[in-house]
Amino acid sequence: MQTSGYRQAFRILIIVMLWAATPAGSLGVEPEDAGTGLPVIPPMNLVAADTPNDNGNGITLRWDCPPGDDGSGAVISGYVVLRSENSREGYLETAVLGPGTAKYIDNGPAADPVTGEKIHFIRNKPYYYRVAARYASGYRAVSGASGPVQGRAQWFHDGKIPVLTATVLFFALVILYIQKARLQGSELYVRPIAGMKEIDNAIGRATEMGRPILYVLGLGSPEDIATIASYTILARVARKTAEYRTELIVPCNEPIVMTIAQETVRNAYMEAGHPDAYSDDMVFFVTSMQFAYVAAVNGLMLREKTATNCYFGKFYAESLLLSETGNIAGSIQVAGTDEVAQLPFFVTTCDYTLIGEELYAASAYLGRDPLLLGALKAQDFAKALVMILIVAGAVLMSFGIDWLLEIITVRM
Amino acid sequence: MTQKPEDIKVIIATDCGSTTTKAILIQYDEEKGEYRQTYRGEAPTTVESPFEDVTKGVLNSISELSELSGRELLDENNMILKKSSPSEGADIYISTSSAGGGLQMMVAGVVRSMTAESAERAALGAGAIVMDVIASNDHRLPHEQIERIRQLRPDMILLSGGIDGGTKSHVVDLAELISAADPKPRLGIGFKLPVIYAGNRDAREEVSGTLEEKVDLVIVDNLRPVLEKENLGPARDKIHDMFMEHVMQQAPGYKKLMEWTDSPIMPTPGAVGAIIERVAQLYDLQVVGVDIGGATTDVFSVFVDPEDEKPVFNRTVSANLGMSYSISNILAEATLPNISRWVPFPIDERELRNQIKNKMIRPTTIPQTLHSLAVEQAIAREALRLAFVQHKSFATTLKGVQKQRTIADAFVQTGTEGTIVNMMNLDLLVGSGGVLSHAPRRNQSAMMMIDAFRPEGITRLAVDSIFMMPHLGVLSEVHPKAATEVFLKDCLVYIGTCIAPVGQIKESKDVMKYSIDLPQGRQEGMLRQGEMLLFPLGVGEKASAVFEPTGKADVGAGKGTRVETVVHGGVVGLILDGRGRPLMTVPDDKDARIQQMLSWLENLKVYNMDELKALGRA
Amino acid sequence: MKRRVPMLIVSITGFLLTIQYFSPHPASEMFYNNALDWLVIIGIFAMPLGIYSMVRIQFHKVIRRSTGWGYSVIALISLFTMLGLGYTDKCLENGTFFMKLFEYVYIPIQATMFSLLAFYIASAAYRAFRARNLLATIVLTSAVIVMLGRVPIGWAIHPLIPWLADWIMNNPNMAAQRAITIGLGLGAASTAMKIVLGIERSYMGME
Amino acid sequence: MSIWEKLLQIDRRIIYLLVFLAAIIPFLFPAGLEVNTTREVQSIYDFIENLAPGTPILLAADYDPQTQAENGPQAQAVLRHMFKKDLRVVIMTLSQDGAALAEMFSNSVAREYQKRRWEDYTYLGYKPYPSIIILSLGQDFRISYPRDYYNRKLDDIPMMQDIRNLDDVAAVIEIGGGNVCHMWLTYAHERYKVPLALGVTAVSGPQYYPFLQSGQLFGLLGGLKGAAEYETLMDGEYTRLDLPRKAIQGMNVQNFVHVLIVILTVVGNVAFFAIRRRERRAS
Repeated sequence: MQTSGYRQAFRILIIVMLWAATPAGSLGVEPEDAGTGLPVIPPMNLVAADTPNDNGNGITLRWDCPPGDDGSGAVISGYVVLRSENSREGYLETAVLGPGTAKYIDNGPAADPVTGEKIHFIRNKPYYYRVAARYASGYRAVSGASGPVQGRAQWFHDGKIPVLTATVLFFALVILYIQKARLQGSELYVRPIAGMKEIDNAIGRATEMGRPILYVLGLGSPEDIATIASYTILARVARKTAEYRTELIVPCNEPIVMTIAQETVRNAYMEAGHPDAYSDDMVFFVTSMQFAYVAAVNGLMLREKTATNCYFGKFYAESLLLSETGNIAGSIQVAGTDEVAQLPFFVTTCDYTLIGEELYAASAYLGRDPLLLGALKAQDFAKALVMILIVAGAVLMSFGIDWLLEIITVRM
Repeated sequence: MTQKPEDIKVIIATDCGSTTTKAILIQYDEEKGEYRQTYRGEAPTTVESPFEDVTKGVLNSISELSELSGRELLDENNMILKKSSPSEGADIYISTSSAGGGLQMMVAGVVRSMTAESAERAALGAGAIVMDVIASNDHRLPHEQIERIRQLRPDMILLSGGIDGGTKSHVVDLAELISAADPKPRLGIGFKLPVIYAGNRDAREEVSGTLEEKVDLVIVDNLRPVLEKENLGPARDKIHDMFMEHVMQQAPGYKKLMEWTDSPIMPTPGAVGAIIERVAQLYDLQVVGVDIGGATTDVFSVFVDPEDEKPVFNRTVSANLGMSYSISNILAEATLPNISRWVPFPIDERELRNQIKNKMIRPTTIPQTLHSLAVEQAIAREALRLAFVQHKSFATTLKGVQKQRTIADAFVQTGTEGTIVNMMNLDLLVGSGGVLSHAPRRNQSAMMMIDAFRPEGITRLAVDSIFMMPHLGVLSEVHPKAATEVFLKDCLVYIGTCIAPVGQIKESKDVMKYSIDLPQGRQEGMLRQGEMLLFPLGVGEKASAVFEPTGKADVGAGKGTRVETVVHGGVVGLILDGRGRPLMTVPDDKDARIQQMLSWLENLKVYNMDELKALGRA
Repeated sequence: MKRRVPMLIVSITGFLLTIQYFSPHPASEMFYNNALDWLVIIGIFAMPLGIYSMVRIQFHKVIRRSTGWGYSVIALISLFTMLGLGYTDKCLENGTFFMKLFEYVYIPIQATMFSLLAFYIASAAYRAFRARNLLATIVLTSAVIVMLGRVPIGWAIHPLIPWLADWIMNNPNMAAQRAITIGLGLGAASTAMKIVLGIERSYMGME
Repeated sequence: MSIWEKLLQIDRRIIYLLVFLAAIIPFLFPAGLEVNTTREVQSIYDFIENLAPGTPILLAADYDPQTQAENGPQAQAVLRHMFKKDLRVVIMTLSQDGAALAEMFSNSVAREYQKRRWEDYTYLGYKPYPSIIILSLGQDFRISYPRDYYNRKLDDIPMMQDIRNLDDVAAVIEIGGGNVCHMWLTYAHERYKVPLALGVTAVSGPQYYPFLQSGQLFGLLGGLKGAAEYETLMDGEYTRLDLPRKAIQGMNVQNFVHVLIVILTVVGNVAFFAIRRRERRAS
């Protein structure tokens, strides 16, 4: 914000100098403003150009404010943007702007002064522009025309090059590490996650106790990464409950999540060789209301006396309400979420908690599939890169060198 | 038992092993007011043909005792003279047995890592060999499990599963499996197989309904009443009873032997476990005992469970780690480089293989040359190490236990998989079995035990001199005082104390400053990484010592924390092991390795160094 | 085949949507808007599925008289009452029975459930806030400072407390949050990539 | 069992009772402590304070009944400030259950200031699928909201004439919690560069500090404290209108409960260390 203020001031200074250096009369006859005694000057150096990186619905106008414009509206009360399909005539107002404005992106309708009809901006149509400065004294000074210029759509947004670079780089990393993992087999080291290991024991516990297992997929929508990770863990849990012949209860908060969870559990029971043990009653929809859901699940816990509760996915305020109830009921609880704010609650009430990314890593951890392990390694490598960038950026910026920032800044 | 413990003055105990029957005599020393083991006799076991009567061997061994002690122990009918007088007879006679392959069991539980594992622990603790563990989740189909039960023909089955009030269906399913298999005992055709049910109380009715007809079902308290607690005692006792009633009844001569004994006959490993557990309990020690045999290696331990801070006894049998019948398997499991790292001279693979095969073909041979002794002891180190690794993975905290978390756990969360074996807490390490008990020098036993078990901090080392732990185990059931006194005074030969700082320190950097007040004067100095030192301190002698580990090292009080203590001597003395824990890696280069090995062996006076160096040059 | 086709659809859509992000062109915009429309439509179609599942489960419970079947009856009655009332045209206007139920039943129940948190937090804090080790002590101390700093009493005790609380929120907390966010972002990107590449298939109920 | 052990194994219901008392007592004896203001709240206040009369601004009241206790006072305080400054306020919600709440509070605050619907403020109502709605707002309000909550066409609403999309509002003040805050950040602020400030629950507050520091948010109201700070800043206004300062009253309750939790924590730790010390001495 500040820099643009300086820039503005600087620009005005230059204009004032230019104006002062210009021999009188060379700009033609200008009426003098009665109030200030300054000449009434129109906006200068109007340039109309296609707005870059847009869908073609926009033309960017830039001009230099006349020297009288100090942004307060005392001398110049504002500007009017005029658009026409013809360089000489038919200019219609498309925008009224406040004082101190030197840039406008035109994509709106212009009002026909006669009919009042709105004439919309049309992509790829050549337009001419003029900008009029409105003086407080009532004078209106119109700039010269700029154009013709067309609003064109771009196929590629060049401000997003850093994002593209990062994406391609990350993609390459993933592919590279997957290849590497394929060669090494599943020997890649993954830090053991106690919570993941303990899921089997928790299921065993439920089996020995002859009580059901509760699996909560959280409040996330089906496309949340946490929910996706949760499906993987659910598959594993379901396979084990099929194997151990233990009851599994999966109350859902979202209909689509429920459908996917049903499919997951059904497949898991099939893979475990007990398709007969699966029923649609295991995975069911409760409600999408947060606290009504809590009430229902807490009721389940207390009535069915679940021995083991698993919470994996997105959780909000309900995390503690669920896990504390489970804690009171004496169940073993394993949780994992990427909602950082809920982690303290889970840590203190659950036996095991997967923290943030650990949840995402769960599928790689459980499957030990080289493909998934490779992706995990790529992620670690990318994280190292980010760390290097952060340190480098901090050092460079401390010395006032900002090219790194320039390179990685995304201009929307 | 009708006798009061204080009336017992003379005790005869025998252990009927598969090859020899060993008898010992324990007498009360009125002057010193303590029990001591006095004489020992040995005779071949006579279970198999031509004798087919175990009592013959027992009597032979006792008559040897009689001859040695000059005390009349047998009457004219060759019966043990009960009721002692100052010159003849004994007050009680007790025995253990491992003849006829010991007690072979099969156990079953619901979840492999929970009730099935507890059942396994109970059976092993009772001294059984566990042939197989059946669990609801062992990835076998029912018909495979049934087939397995039929095929193995165990002496006994221990069925558990479900906590009290827990699952019934799984347990009943297991009972049905056993029922469907309709197993017959290994010995004694026509008898019903004993099955002990130690599972969910609520499922008793269903289980007996399913099994009563086909097997001899006995019901005891649940061995896992809640997941947080194991209650192995009742099941273990019942296994001993059933061992007596069923298995022993069938073996030749045992009926007679059982009439003689004043206390139930115990399976040998069960008895060893009993004495170790008793001693640990009585003296508040954490103990590891190992018995390395020809075919198997048994490891016993008592460690405090970090979860509930109670001592827990564990026994494992490594069925394929033995110094004769299964010596080839040691090579296979340990791999050649791991064995050869302990050999202090160059040896090629063929030579090593030949020696191993020879030992397998002629199991009773004893090394005749220093060369073969060193090789055998290298193999023993690996056998012991592997057995201990297995033991550690079995001796774990209970699984499936609810944890109470605090914010401190946000940073580290440990699973319940953890072993309870914490070497830093170990007080006493006891070795037994030929290769350890009968090593030409005790220094060799010490070195083997340190290399294999890697004790941490301050640990006393001992060996069982004449293998009387089984006898004392049975005795401990009758007369705990006598048993523990004899155990500490006569059974154990103290080798000394090992002081090993934990930590990884760079080569030849300072590890620990020591100052030991030996009877012959104070010894002070600095232990360096990779160095082993020996200070003589005799049996029964004590020395006060101060150990000051450097920043990264720990001798039990924490990193860099000074320890002031009293150390006990032994036939070897005090051993300062500066090789770090985990044990420093052995150089890849052969010469460097041998050089390093030689320096340790020389300092610890393990072998005759001139002879050994000659071997290296040859 | 049954699995190939959906996976192919996912891969292609995912890939196209990635490209779409980099293109401001109207064609790309149209594609994006279409995709969004699909999302809405699918979401709406899933709702009856959910309601069907819920009604079926509750209905079964009532029929089988399983534990707490009375609650199921109440759940079903509530569902159909609100559904019926909601069907009337003016349901959203103030003063209608629907709005009264919303205002005087639904809102208080929801607010009550949320306020249970205070009770649970207190008991969890009492049980779990233990200064067992250095890190836990740091956490504990910061928690106490922030708790006091966020209420007027902290200011009353000493102005330094709210200042410290703010400092904790703005510095250590912020740094940690940012680190986790970066990790989560990469995790999300890699999961998305795995989905597009067809490595991650759990969302289809497969492993 | 020693007194410390008993203390540690106290029935949770006793703790619940203590919390209950701590919540009730302040109502009987209001303490009236001063509320200090923080930078992140002050900046929202300053932003609104410096807007010219008639400037359009968007208030997204995306909260549910359950968080009304925290978010409600925030939304009310901010809306009062907006009305006081005679801004043109567009109100909307992306929370299903929040639709009725938003309507109730906007109308009641408008009455305090004698503001007229459709001229001084417009309530757009609820639409599902927040990310899609936010994206469409960047293009044109009329895509998602052709009509307002009262079914009036946006084109016919006087104050909406020159408010086309997010470019035309001075800022978005989002009051809510959870995911939707992130959506406003990603889609509204990042994509359309509209200045954004949040009012969130105390629990989720810490998550948004990074965005504050990076300048992606120009202000943040955290929980009831945030609302109380705002009420403090607006103090004259509440006195003038003779309105209860609900958040500040609530802070009193929070005062007691926070202190109770601190005491509980301290007691728990003292007991824990007392037991540990005794055990160490015993062993």
